[in-house]
Amino acid sequence: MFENFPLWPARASTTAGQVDALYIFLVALSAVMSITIFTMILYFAARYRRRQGVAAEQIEGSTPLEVTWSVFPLVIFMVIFAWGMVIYFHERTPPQDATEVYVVAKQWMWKLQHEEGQREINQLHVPVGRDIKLIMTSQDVIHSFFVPAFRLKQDVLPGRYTTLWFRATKPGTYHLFCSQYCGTQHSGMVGQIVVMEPAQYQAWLAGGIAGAPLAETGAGLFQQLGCSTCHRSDTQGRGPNLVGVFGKKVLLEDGRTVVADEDYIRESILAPTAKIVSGFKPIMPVFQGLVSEEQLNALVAYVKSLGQAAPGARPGIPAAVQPAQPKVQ
Amino acid sequence: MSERILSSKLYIGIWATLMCLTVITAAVSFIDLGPFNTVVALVIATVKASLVILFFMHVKYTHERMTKVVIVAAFFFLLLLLALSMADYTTRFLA
Amino acid sequence: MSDSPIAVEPHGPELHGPELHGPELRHHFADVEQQRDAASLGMWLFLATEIMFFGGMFCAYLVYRYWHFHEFAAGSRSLDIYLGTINTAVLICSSLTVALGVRAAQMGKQKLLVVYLLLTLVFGLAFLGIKGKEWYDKYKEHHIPGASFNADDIVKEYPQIPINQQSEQTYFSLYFAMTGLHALHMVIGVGLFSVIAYLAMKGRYNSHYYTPVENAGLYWHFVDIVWIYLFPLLYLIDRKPLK
Amino acid sequence: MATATLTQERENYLNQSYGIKSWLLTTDHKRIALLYLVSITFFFFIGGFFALLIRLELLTPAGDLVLADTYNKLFSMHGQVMIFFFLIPSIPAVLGNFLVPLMIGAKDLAFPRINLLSWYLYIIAGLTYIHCMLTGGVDTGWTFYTPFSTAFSNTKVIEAGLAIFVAGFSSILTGLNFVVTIHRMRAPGMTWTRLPLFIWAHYATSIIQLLGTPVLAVTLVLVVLERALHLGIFDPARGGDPLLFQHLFWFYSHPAVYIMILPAMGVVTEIVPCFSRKRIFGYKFVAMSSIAIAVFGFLVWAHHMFVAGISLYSALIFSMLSYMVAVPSAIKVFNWTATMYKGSISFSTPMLYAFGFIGLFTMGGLTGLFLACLGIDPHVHDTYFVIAHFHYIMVGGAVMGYLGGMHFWWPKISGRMYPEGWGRLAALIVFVGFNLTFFPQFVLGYLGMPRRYWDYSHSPEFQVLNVLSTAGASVLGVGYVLPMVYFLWSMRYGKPASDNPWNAAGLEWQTTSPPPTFNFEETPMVNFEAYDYEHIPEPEVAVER
Repeated sequence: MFENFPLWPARASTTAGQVDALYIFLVALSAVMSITIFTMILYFAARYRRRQGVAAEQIEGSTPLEVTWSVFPLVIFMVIFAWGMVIYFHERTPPQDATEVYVVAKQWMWKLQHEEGQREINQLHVPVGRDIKLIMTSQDVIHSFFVPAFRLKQDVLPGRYTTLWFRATKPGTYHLFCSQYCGTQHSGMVGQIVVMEPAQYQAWLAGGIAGAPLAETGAGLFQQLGCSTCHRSDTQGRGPNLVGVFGKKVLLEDGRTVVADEDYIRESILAPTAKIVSGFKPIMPVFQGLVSEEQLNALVAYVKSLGQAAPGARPGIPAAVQPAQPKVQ
Repeated sequence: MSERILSSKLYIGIWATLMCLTVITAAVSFIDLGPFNTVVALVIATVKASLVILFFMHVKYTHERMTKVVIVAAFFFLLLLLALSMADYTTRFLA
Repeated sequence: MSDSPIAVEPHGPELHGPELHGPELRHHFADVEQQRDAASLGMWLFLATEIMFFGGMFCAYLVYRYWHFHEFAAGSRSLDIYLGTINTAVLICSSLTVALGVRAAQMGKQKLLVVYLLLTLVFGLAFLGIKGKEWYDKYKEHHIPGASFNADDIVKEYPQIPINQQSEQTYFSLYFAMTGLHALHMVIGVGLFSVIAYLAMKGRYNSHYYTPVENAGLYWHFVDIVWIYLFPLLYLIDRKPLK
Repeated sequence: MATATLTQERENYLNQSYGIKSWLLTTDHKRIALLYLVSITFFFFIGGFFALLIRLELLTPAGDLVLADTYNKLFSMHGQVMIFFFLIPSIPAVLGNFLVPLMIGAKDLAFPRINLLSWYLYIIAGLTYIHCMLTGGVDTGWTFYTPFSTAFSNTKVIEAGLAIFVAGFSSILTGLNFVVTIHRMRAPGMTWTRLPLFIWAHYATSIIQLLGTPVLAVTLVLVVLERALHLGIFDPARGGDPLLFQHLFWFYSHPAVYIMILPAMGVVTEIVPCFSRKRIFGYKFVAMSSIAIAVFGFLVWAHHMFVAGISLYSALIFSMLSYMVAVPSAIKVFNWTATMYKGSISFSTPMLYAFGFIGLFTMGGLTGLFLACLGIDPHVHDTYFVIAHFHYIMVGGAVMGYLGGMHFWWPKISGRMYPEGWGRLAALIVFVGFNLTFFPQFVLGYLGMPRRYWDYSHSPEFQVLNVLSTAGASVLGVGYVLPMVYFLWSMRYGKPASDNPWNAAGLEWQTTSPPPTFNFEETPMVNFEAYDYEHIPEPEVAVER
C-alpha cells in the first residue's frame, strides 16, 4: 500500500512485530488524545468566541476534574511503561544457546567475526530463524549498532562489551547504521545485514574465506601468551581453573560475587587486579595494550567454550579439556 | 532584623571541637573497623560540617526559614544525583 | 522574616531621594532590612549552586571508588596524612577567624575586624602553600595523570594491594580535579578577603552595614566544608594496617 | 520624577537617558531585557542559518553541498547556539527580566548589578563562542559525548566548552536573581497565591537553573581537563567510564529542556485567560505543576541512555519516573483547555501563538511517551524521531511561547502596537511551516534514519520526507523573519499603545507603556487575585476582523 511512501521499515525479526504493535497502540492513543484536545479547543474557540453583550463565566476550577485528569493519564502511562518493560527485557536477555558473533566497531567501519571464524566487514550474514547474539566493543569512540528492520539498537562502547540479540524472520538485505555520532564519516559507517535461508547460509559459510573457528584461535593464543601455565585444567594452577567458569557466579576475594560473563572475562584479561577470585593472589600480568580487540574476542570465545557442558557439541571447540570441578563456584 | 551576636567563647568552643574531631578522624583511620572506617569518617565529617553550618554560618540562630530550605534542598538534589547514578552502577553487572 | 509580603508599608517615590537613606541602600529596596534579607538569600542560593558544582565531582568519586576501591585505597595511602591533617586544622582556624571577624563587624569593632581578616588571609595562604607542597611532592613522584604518570612506587610499596595502574591514575585524576577546584575556590576567597580587608581598613563597614563581610564569610565557610569532606574522602580511604 | 506624569512625552525607561553608555552601564532590568533581546535575536539567526544549511544539505541523499566535517560542525553549532545562546536565555532573560519585577510590583530585580553582570557574562560567552566558530568551530554534537570530545575530535572543543561554561554562569545568576526577587521584593498584598502563573513558571525555571547548571559546569570543566591535561575521568582508554559523562551531562541537560519550556508555559498561562476573559482554571494545580515539573525533571535523565549500556534495572526506574513527569505537563494542557470553556474568546496574534503552542506541545509531549517507553526507544533513539520530538517541544513549544509573549507584551515593551494583520499572518506561517518541517521527521525516524547523517545515499527511500522537511523549513524561515521586520517597523511607525491595550489583568498593565524607570509611580497595593477578569472590562473595540 505504501510502497513508495513507507511508514515503517521492513519487519524482519521477532522483536519487530512486538515493537510495532506497541508503536501502533501508542500512535492510536496519541491520536485519540490529541484529537480530543484539539476538538475541544476548536469547539470552545468557535462556541465561545467573543460576542457583544455575552460575558465570560468565571470558573475557579474543580478539584475532582484535576484529580481525574491526573490519575487517568497516569494509569494509561503505567500500562505503556509495563508493556515497554516486557519488550525491553525480552530484547535485552539473550537466549542461552544463541550463535555468537563478535563485533568490533571503529571509525568508521564494522568488523564482524563469526564463531566459525568467518570475518566480515560492514556486512553480516545470518540465517533465518536462528538466535544470534552480538558481542560488541569499540576500538575508539562510542558507536551504535542499529538495524531498523529488527527494531534494535545498542551503543557500542570502547573498553567493554555490550550485547544484542535477535532472531531474523525474513530473508533479505537490511540496513545496518551507526546511530551514535562518531566523527567525520559517521554517516558512512553503514552496512548490510543479509538474512538468508538456512541452506543458502550453509553454502555461504562453506564458500567463505576459511578461517579457524574463533575459539580455536583463542586456544592458540591461550598457549602463546602463556595463560595456560597458570590457568591449568586441574586445581594445581596459580590461577583459577577456567573450565566451566563461564556463566557461573564467582566469589571474589573481597567478598563480592560477580557473574563470569563476557565483560568479566574481558576485564580479567585486561585489568586482572580489578576482581580477584577468592583464594588467589593478584599476580597475573596486565594485558591492556598487549592484545588487540580481535585477539581479546578470540580469548573470550575460548574461555566461553571451556564453559560448555558438553565439549565438542558445537563447532570449533577443542574437546581436549577435562571437565574438572571448577575451583570457583 | 538585627543579627544575634554570639559570644566569642562559643566560637572558640566550636573551633576546639572541630580541631579535636579532625585529630580523631585522622587517628581512627589507622584502626581496623572493617567497613565502619568509612562510616565513621563520613559521620565525623558530617558532624564537623554541621557545626560549621549551624554556628559559624549562624544557621542555628537565623529566623530565615528560607536559609534552611535552601540548604536542605541543595543536599537533597545532590543526594538524588548520587543515588540515581549509583542505581545504574551498582546494578550494571548483575546478571 | 517569613515569606509573607515583605514590604509591609507602602513607599512612594519620595523615598528614592538619596538623602533619605545611607549610601548602602540601593534605590529599589524598601529598607535596609529587605536589602540584607535579599543579599543573604542570594548568597545561600549561590552556595547551593556550589554544592551541586562539587556534587558532580563527588558523583564521579563515588562511582570510581566503588569500582576501583583498591587503587583508591593505595592512592590515599600515598598522600601525606600529616600535611593533610595540618591543612584541615589550618582551614578550621581560618573559619574561626572569619566567624570572629563577622562578630567584630557586628559589634562595630573596625580594628578588630581588620585583624581577623588579615589572620584569615594568612591561614588561607598557609593552606595554599601546604597544598602546593603536596602537589609538588606528587609531581616528583610522577603521580600527575598524563603521559608521565607512573605508580610503580605505589605498587611496590603496597604489595598486598592489587593495583591496576590505569585505575590508580583515575584516583589521581580525581584527586587533582577535586583539590584543584577546591584550591581555585580558595584563591578566589583570598582575593575576596583581600578586597574586604582593604575596604575594612578604610572603615567601610560598621555595625549597621557589614553584609559583604558576612557573605564573604559564608563563602569561606563553605569552602571549608568542602575540604572537611575532601579530607576523609581523599586521605583516609583506607589506612588500617595491612595484613 | 512624580512631576512628569501628566506631560505629553511621559518619561519612561526608554527616553529617560540616551547614549551607548546609558545602555551598556544600565542596571534597569527593562533595559537589560532589551540588551538580551538584541543579543539572543542575533544568535537565533546564526543558529537558524546553520539549520538552513543543514536542511539544504539533506535535500538530496548525497553529501553534495558541504563537506562531511562541515556538516558535523553545522549541526553541532546549530544545537549549541540554539540551546545555550538562544533558548535557555530566551524567555527568562528577555520577558522574565522585563516582567518579573513589573508583575510583582517591584522597582527592579533584587540585584540589578548582578543582572547586568549576567548579561556581560553572556556576551563574553557569546564572543568566545563566535571566536570558536570563526576559527574552526566544534564538531562534537551539542552533547560533547566522551571519549569523542576528549580524545578524538580535532576541533575547538575546549573553547566551546568554556564558552558554554560561562553562559551557564550567566544563566545561574539570572535564576538566582529571580528567586530572590520573587521571595523578597513582592509588593504589599502580593501573596504567593496571587502571583501570576508566569512568575510561578519562572520560579520553577530558576530552581532548575540553580541546581542543574552547576553540574553541567563541572562536567564541562572535567571534559576540558581531560582534553587539555590528560586527566583520566571519562575516557575508557585512561580508565574512565564514558557513561559517567552522560549521566552528569543529562542530569543538567534533561532538566534544561524544562528551563526552555516552563517559561513558555508561563507565557501561555498569561495569554489564554486574557483572551478568554476568564480566570485560569485550577490556579493552584497549574502553579504546583510547574514546581512538580522542575523537581521531577531531575529524576528522569537516564531516559536518554536506554541504549547506552546502563543497567536494565536503572533503565526501568528511569522509564517509570519519566512517565511521572508527563502528568504535570498533561495537567497544564487540560487546564488551558478548560480555561477556554465558557469564555469570551478573541483571536489576536498572541492567542494564535498560544493555540499553536498548546497543539504543538501536546504532540511533542505525546511523542515523549514513545521515547520514555522502553519498548519503543531502542528503535527510535538517535533517529529523526527524537529530532522531531524535541523540536516540537523546543521550537513548537518554547519558540511559539516566546513569540506569543513578545507580541503580547510588545506594547508594554515598546509603547507601540505591532501590525495585527501581519502578526496573525506570521503566526499562521510559523505554524504551517513548523508542522511541514518536523512532522515528516517522525515518520523518517521510525523508518530508521539516524540523526546527524550527512549523506544518506545508501537509503534513497528517505528522500521524499526530507524534501518535505526542507520545504517546510523555508516556510518557517519566512515566518521567523516577518515578526522581526514588523517589530522593527512598529518601533517607529506603529500605533502608540495604551497602557493596557488588551485590558489584561496583572500589575504590569497598570503602569504606563512603556513603564517609567522605576516601574510604578507608587508602589502598588495588591488586593485582588491573579486573572481577576471578572472586574476588568472587555476591550471596547473587540479585536475582530
